Amino acid sequence: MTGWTRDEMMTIAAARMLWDGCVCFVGIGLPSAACNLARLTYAPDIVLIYESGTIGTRPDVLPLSIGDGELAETAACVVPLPEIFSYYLQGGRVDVGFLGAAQIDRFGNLNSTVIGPYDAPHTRLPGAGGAPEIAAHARQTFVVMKASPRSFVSKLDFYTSAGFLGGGSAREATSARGGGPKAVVTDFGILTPAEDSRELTLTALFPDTTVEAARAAVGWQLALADELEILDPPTPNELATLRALNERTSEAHRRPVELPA
Amino acid sequence: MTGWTRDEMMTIAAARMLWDGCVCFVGIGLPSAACNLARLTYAPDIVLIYESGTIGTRPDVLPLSIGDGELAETAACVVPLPEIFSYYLQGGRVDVGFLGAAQIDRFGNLNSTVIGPYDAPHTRLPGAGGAPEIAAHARQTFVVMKASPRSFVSKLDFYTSAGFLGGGSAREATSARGGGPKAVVTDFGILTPAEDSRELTLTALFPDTTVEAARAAVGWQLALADELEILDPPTPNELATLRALNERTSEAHRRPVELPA
Amino acid sequence: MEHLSLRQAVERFVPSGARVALEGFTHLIPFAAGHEIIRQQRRDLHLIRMTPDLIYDQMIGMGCAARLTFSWGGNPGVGSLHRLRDAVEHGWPRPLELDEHSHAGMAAAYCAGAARLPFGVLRGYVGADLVTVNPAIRSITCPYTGEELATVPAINPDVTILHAQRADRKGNVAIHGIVGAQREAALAATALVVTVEEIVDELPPAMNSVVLPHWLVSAVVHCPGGAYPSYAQGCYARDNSFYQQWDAIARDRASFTEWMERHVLARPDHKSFLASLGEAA
Amino acid sequence: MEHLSLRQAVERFVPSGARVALEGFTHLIPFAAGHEIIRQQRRDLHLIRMTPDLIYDQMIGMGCAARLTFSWGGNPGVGSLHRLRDAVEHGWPRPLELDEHSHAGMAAAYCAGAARLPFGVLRGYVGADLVTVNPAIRSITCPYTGEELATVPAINPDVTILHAQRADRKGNVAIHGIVGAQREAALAATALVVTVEEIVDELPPAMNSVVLPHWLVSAVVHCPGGAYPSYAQGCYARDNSFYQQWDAIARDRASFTEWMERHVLARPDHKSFLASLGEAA
Repeated sequence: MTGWTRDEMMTIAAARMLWDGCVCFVGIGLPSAACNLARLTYAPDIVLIYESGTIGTRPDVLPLSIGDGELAETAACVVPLPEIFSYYLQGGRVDVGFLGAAQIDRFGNLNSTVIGPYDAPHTRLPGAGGAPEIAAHARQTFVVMKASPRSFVSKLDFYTSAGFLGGGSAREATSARGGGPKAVVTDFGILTPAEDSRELTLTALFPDTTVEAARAAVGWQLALADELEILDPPTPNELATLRALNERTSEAHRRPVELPA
Repeated sequence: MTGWTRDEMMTIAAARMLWDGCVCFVGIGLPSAACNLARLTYAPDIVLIYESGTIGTRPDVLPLSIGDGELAETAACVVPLPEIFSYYLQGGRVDVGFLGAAQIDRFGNLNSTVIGPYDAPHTRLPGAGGAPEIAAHARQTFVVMKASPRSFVSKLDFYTSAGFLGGGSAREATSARGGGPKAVVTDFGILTPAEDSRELTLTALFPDTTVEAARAAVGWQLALADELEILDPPTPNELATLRALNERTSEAHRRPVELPA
Repeated sequence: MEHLSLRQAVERFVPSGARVALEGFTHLIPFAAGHEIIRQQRRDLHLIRMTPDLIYDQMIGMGCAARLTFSWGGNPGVGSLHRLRDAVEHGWPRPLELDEHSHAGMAAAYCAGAARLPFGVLRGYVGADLVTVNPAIRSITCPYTGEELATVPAINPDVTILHAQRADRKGNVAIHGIVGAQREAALAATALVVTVEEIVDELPPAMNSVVLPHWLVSAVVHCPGGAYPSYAQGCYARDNSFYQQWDAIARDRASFTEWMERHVLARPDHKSFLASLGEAA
Repeated sequence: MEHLSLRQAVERFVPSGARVALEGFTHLIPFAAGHEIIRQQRRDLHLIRMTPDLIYDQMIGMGCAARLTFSWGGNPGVGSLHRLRDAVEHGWPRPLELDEHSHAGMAAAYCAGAARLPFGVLRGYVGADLVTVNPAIRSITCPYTGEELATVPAINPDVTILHAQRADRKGNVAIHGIVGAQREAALAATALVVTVEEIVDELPPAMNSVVLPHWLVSAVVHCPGGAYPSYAQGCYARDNSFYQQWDAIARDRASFTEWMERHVLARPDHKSFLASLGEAA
C-alpha cells in the first residue's frame, strides 16, 4: 500500500486529534470517517454521538445518512432527537464537535446556508442543521474543509455558525459556552486560532505540500505560526484501516434493499 | 351481599361518572379504586394514566403507591415523568383528573398543603404533587372528599389548586385551560357547580341520607339544586367487583417481599 | 382511531393549505403518504420537517408546497436537494417561502408544540444570521439570571404523518429504532396519521419502549414498505443507493418530472410504486 | 467512572452542605445510599426529591437536612411523613427550610437543569398560593402571544444518586420500569452515583430502552436490595406492608430513633440492614 490521497490525509489528520474516551458529536462524511478511524485504531473507547439520537454507536460501516440503521443497532442507546440537542449538546456533555461548511472566514465562522443574498440566493446550501449549536456548545470544535479561495473567504455571505466572530474576545461576550474552533483541517494542513487575535494560523502542513500552496488555497492573507509542523504521512495501519472501512462502506451502500413482500 | 359503606358508595358514585374510552389522570386511593372499578365494569376501554409515567395501565390489584410495579407491567407504555406533565397533562390530552384534598371551599378550590399559616403550620400536609396542574389542565376534574365542617370550609388556609377561584368567570380570566371541577363526590352525595355563580350545589344525595345531614357536613350554607337526584344504591355487580378488587389488593399488600439473596 | 386506506387518510386529513409535518429523522420517513399527497394534487401546503429529505424534494418539485419549515435541506451524504434548490433559487415550479431554523431550534419548537407552550427556549443561534432572516426567532430574558436566551414559536401542525413498524387493532403504534422528533411532532399536531408496516392483534409488552397510545392516533394505515427508500428498523434497510441515484434524477426538471409521472402519478398506490421501481431496474 | 463501595462513594461525593438529589419516583428509591449518608452523619444537606418518601423522612429525622426541595411530601397511600412534619411543625431535630413546588413545576426545573437552561417554563401554579410562599416561582411573558407563563429556576444538584437494576463493567447503567425524573436529575447533576442490583459484563442491546452512558456516571456501587423497601422492577416488589408499618414507627420520636439506631446506625452496611429486618420479624 503506497501513496495516499489528500482526502485520506485529511481524515487521518482529523482522527489523530481525537483521544480515547472523548465524546464526539459526529457529522456525516469525513468527520464520521475520522471518528470511526480513531475508534478502530488508537481510541477504542471514543464515544460517538450522531444527532439522530444514537449514543455510543460503533458502526462497522460508515453511515450514508446521519441515521442509518447500523447506527441504532450498535448504539449504547437511542434517544429522541430533542434530548440530543438539549440534554447532551446544550447540556455541555460533548467534548468535540465536528463541523464542515461551504465557507469559512479567518476567525473560524462558518457559512452552510447560502451563497449570495438570503432572499435571492445564487446557491442555496442545505442550511444550519446542528451546526450553530454544535459551534456554541461543544467544548471544542474541529472544522474539516477542503480549501479554495472560494471557500476560505475574507467575508462570509451568511453567518450560519459562530467561530470567534470578530476575533479577540468577541466570542467570550456571547452566551456560547463551548471553546470554539480548536483546529481547521484542510487538504493542505491544519490551521489553529492564534492565542490573542483568534485568527486562524497555519500551524501544520501535510508532508507533500508547501506554504505557497497553502497560501494560494486561502482567500485571505494566511498567517503562519512561528514553528510550522510537518505532519507525519499516514501510517500503514491508518491507511489500511481507513481503506478497509471505506471499502466495507461502499460495498454496503451498493447492496440492494430487500423490501417486505 | 347486602349493605354497603359510604366509602363504597363514594367509590361507586365516582366510577359511574366515567365513560368508556375516557382518559383519566388517576390519583392514589379512592380515585384509583373508582377508575379501576369503572374499567372492570362498564368502561373496559377507559385509559388510566398515573403520574409515575404509566399510560393505559390495567392493574389487577390497586397500587398502594402511585408507582407500584403492577402499574408499569400492565401499561401500554411507561414514559418519563416530565413527559406526563408536559406532553400529556399540559398538552391537553387528559379528559378527567381526580383530586382530593384536606380542605375545599364553595368554589371547588382545594388545600392539600397546610392547616394554619404556611410558615408556622398547625398541620403540615403532603403538599401539591400533581394537583395544581391537574386542576388547571384536565378537561374536567372530579373531586372526591369525605365531608365535615373542618374540610368543607368557607375559607381555605392555603390555595393549593384552583377550582373556580372567586366564582363566576374568575377562572376564565386565568391561563387554566381545563374546565375545572365538574363534580365533588362526598360521603353523602354529589355537589356540582351552579351554572353562573359556579358555587358548589347539592345535586344528588346518596340513598341513605338526608339534606339535613348533607348541610351539617358542610361548613358553609350549602345551596340545593332545584331538582335533587337520589342516587341508585350500589348494584350487586358494582359491589362485588369493588369488594373483590379491594380484597385482592389488601391480600397483595400484605404479601411478604422476597429480596434477592 | 380509525383504520383507513392511505387514499382515505390523505383525503380526510390533508386538505390543500394545511400545515403538514411528515416526520421521521432519516428513519421511518413516510414516503408513501407523501406520494399519495402528490397524487391527490394538494396545493399550498405548509410543509414542516427537520430534514426535508427526498420526500419533500418530490412534493416541492410537484408544486404541493407554499411554505417550508425546516432545519437542514440536503440529501444526506450525497449533496443538494435539487428541487428544493430550484424552488428557492428560481421559484420553480412555484416560489417557496422559508421558515428556517437550526436542528436545536426546531426540536425546541416541536417540544413546545407537544407541551402546548407557545414557545421554546434554547441557548442557540449564537452569532447566527438566521436570527436576522427569520423574524420568528426571538429572545427572552431569564427572570433569575438576566441572561438573554433564544426563543422559537411552538410548532403545531394541523396533521402529523408518521410511519412506524406496527400498530395493534386498537391503534396503539410501536416505534423501534431512531425516533427523531416523531413523538413531539405527533403530540404537537391536531390530527395524527400513522402508516405502518404491519398490524398485529396485540403489541408485545412495551414498558419503556416507544409507543403512541391509540387515543392520540386519528388513523392507522396499513402500508408495507411505506418508508422506502428510507427504512424501517427490523423490516428493511435504507436504500442508500437510491438516495445516491436521486441526485441525477432530481438535478434536471425534465428527468424529475418524468420520474415522478412514471413512478408516482401513473401508479394508483404504494404497492404499485414499489413494483414500478423493480420494472425500471 | 469508578467502581466504589457505598461507603467510599458517600465519602467522596456527599460532603455536608451539598445539594443532593436521591431520585426515583416510588420505584428504585436509593434507600441504601440514604442510609449510608445517615451513617456518615452528613449535615446541612440541601435535599432534593419530588417525593421525599420514607428515605428523606429518615434523613430529616436523623438531622441530615437543612433544606428540602420537593413537590409532594407524604407516605404514598398511607398518610403523613411524620419526621418531615415534625421538622416543619416543631423544628425537630432541627428546622427545615422548604423550597416547595408542584410536580409539574419540579419536573420542569429538573428538565431545565438537565438542559443547562437557567429556568423552566410551564402553564402552572394557576391561582396557587405556592407562588406567594416560594419566591423562586416567577413568571415570564411569551414573546409571541403576550401570555404570562410560570417559571421555575433550574435544579442542578451537586450530586444525584440513583438506584438501577444493572450496570456493565464500563459503568453503563440500564433502568427498566418507571423512571420518574431519574434521567433529568442525573443529567442535571455535577456528579452522578448509581447503586445497582447487579453488575454484568455487558448490557443487552438497548435500542430505545433507558440507559445512562458510562461517561455520565461518576461511580457505580454494587448494592443488591439497595432500593428496599422501595422496589426494583424485575428484581423485587415494593414492600407495601413496610410502608404501612412505617407510619407507626415514625409517628413517635423515640420509636423512630430507636428503629434507626437498631437497623441503620448499628449496622455497617445495607446487607446488614436487610438482615436486621429479618431478625426483627
